[in-house]
Amino acid sequence: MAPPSKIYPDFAAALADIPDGSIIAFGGFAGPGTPYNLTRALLAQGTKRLTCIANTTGGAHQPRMPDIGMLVENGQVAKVICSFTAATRPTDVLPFTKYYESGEVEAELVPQGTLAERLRAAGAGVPAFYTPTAVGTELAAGRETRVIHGREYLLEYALPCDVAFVRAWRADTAGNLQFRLAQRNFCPLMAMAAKLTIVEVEEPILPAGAFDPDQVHVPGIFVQRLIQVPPAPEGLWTMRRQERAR
Amino acid sequence: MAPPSKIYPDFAAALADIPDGSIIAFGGFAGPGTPYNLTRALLAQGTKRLTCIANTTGGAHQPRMPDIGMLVENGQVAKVICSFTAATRPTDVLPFTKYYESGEVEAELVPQGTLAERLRAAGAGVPAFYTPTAVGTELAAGRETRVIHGREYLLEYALPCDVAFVRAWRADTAGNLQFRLAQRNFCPLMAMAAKLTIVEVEEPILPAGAFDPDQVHVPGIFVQRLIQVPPAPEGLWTMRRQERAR
Amino acid sequence: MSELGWTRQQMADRLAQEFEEGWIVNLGVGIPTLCSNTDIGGKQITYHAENGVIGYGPVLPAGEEDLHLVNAGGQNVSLLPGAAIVHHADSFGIIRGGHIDVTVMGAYEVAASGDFANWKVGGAKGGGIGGAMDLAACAKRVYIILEHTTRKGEPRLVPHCALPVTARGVVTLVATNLGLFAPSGDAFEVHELAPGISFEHAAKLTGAPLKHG
Amino acid sequence: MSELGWTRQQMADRLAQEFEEGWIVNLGVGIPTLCSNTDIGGKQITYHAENGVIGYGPVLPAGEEDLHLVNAGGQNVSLLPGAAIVHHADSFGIIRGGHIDVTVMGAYEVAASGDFANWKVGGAKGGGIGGAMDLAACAKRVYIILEHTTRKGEPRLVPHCALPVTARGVVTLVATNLGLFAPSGDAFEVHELAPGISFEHAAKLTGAPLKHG
Repeated sequence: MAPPSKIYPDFAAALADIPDGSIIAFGGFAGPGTPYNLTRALLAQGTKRLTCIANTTGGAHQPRMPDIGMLVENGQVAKVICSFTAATRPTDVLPFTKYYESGEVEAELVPQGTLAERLRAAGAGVPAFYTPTAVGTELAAGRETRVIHGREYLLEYALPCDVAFVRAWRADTAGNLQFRLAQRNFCPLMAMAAKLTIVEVEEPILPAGAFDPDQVHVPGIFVQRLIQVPPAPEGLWTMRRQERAR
Repeated sequence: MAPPSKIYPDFAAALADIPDGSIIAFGGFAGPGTPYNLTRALLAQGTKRLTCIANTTGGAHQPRMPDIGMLVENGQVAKVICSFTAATRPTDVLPFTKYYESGEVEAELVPQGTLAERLRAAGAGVPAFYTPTAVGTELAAGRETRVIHGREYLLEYALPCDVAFVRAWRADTAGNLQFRLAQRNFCPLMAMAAKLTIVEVEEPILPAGAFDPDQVHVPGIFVQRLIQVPPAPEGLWTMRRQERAR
Repeated sequence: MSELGWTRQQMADRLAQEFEEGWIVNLGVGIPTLCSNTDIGGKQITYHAENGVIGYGPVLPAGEEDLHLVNAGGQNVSLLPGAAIVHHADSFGIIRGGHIDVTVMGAYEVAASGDFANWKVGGAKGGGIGGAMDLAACAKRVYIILEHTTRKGEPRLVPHCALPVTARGVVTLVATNLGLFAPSGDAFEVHELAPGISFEHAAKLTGAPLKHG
Repeated sequence: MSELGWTRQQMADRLAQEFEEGWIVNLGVGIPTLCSNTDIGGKQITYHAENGVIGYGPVLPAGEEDLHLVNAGGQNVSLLPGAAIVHHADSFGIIRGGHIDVTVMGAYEVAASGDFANWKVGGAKGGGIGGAMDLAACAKRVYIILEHTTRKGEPRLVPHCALPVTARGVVTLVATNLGLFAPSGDAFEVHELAPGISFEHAAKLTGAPLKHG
């Protein structure tokens, strides 16, 4: 009896059973590792009341690619957990920001390292931890802190998710993943934190055994579904950024 | 001006400045990754009042290799922090155990996953975290616990160390490390947790740039000193275990 | 047939039949490691070891070992296609994060409540925990393999553990030389008896009440 | 000479001279990224970006970029020999663990107390924190590069931050177009003035007292 294959024929099939109200983490940082094709399929599917976890909601640059901001614009998002609810330059405006300012969508603003560590904690079975980050700031107001060896720390909780969307460079049929350079970013953490990890893969999927076991970035036990990104224009690929959106 | 080299000519030179009273973490798990040559040099140096952190104190198998048990026998150790203060089989007796039972050396017995996570926390600037491990056991008696989402967890603190001794397969002059297979175990965590990481390296040390940056297990920023293991019999190599020590 | 019941390998073989397709399985030192020698048909099982080896296979014969590769018991194992290596914190992240479908461990005692003890013997100052407490607290299922009695003939399946416990209320299945048993609160339920073992014989050697399953 | 003082690149160049041999340096978005273009002689500096890129070099010209490789500002950078990649949790482990020798960031305001603000503008509901709070709280040193005044001419070096702070009491060195300054509790000490900038001119454009260094 052969085990069920992890390879899905297309993006729509890979996320057809994601219900309304799901918590979805989106990999990627400034381009590399961002699951553009999965996000586009989720836009088409129209799944509602999502909680989206990512570093940013996107949309600050041209060409604009499928992003969480578009899911918000499409009325699919209840809440976003991210490290930017506004752009770093006050003169830029993220598409997301106006929905947040108007109260149409909730947001939880989390320092980037705390976001990464909360995801890692969720995957690693650590329910809560202390961090020095954000102590003494508005983000710590009214929250539990603790002095350890003379320094004040903030209590932070794990951030588990239902689904992770990530983009990898290569995968094998066992679900083992390799990322190339800055692609890695949040992707391994999200794969570990999620019950269901769906991966868009750039290169043709290799047979199990093709990877050196020492050079696997995410073990296949954390990966449930794989889809190879088709060639452009059908598949979406990372593009060079040209300018900032205004 | 060339930066100072990380390559040391021999083991004695690499640890000559380790003072009495240091906290030293020793990599390795059931053989692979164990820094036999560094441990032998530390025995020769005679550094005193050490706190030794490792999975085990060694000595359960033949041929016996330089281990923490020998440092204890040599009167160099004040305290051990490990996941075995006795062997798993009650019929085996670790060399260390009698020193511990007689009170000549202190010990802190820590579940293996908690030990690994405490080391990782130290390197990652997390001063404390919660874990479900050991709740309801003798190890949790009198200690702080916390109920999170209905489950009880134990508070654990980071375990920083002064020095890490690890063994790697390959290294480059920038200090980047690669481990082979089961060599990896605690080694990356200890390298991150220590102020000074000293590595015995099996293969000839490569020029910076020789590694694919995607395939580095410990970035060189965590590694201060490298020594290539000389061929046997001068250098100590992992050997096949033949039988248990009685 | 003897009243000794199953051999050590038979105990492991029987318990391994309970593994389901796709499970991630952690095998403890001693009898549990024998499970990876068991033929369980076409089921795909991923064996995980505490030292971060994911997807290992049978122990290799002398001369064919790779000295860089050991399982949690220090045995030189093989790797199956699709194997991956992680460091110890990630390996216990897999354990603590609830990603292990079953951990199979040895023990000194198992209680009808599902408590068990396997890290410290009576009167000792020290103990050997290794990864047992993490696995016991966090794996989805905890199975135990042990001889039904001590060498002196005293029962190891007991109403309450006398030794310091490894975790409480977690054991759901126990394989001994006499059969397969499930802790059920105040008794052990018989799931299966080894060939030649009567219920009465098993009950006599069990410290807690025994029930028909 | 003009009273504008240094250009953006000159501010970055001047601050980069403070980096010491072997330092691990994190450069924030904006003017700080210009530091990696600076020639600082033979000193070996390792540039770290929040996304886990360790050991990057100058930004690559159009056509030579690798689209899989960006720094924290999304610029397509090059890698130097000895580079290594880690994931985001390990990258912030490096930051939070105190392994960054200096972080150089932009800011809206810096206070004489060493507080600074760079994540939220007045009246906004949202903000852009990114890695700034982790870096500010945990790097061994926090250096700030910013224009000495706002476009309206209001001082950015102030007695107390009016905007929500990123971290408190952490800034030890500030480069502006007017010079190099160090917060010293209730004042800023002048370490150096840009060519053509007088102490009196700098004092007039500084919101907190200015002292000779």
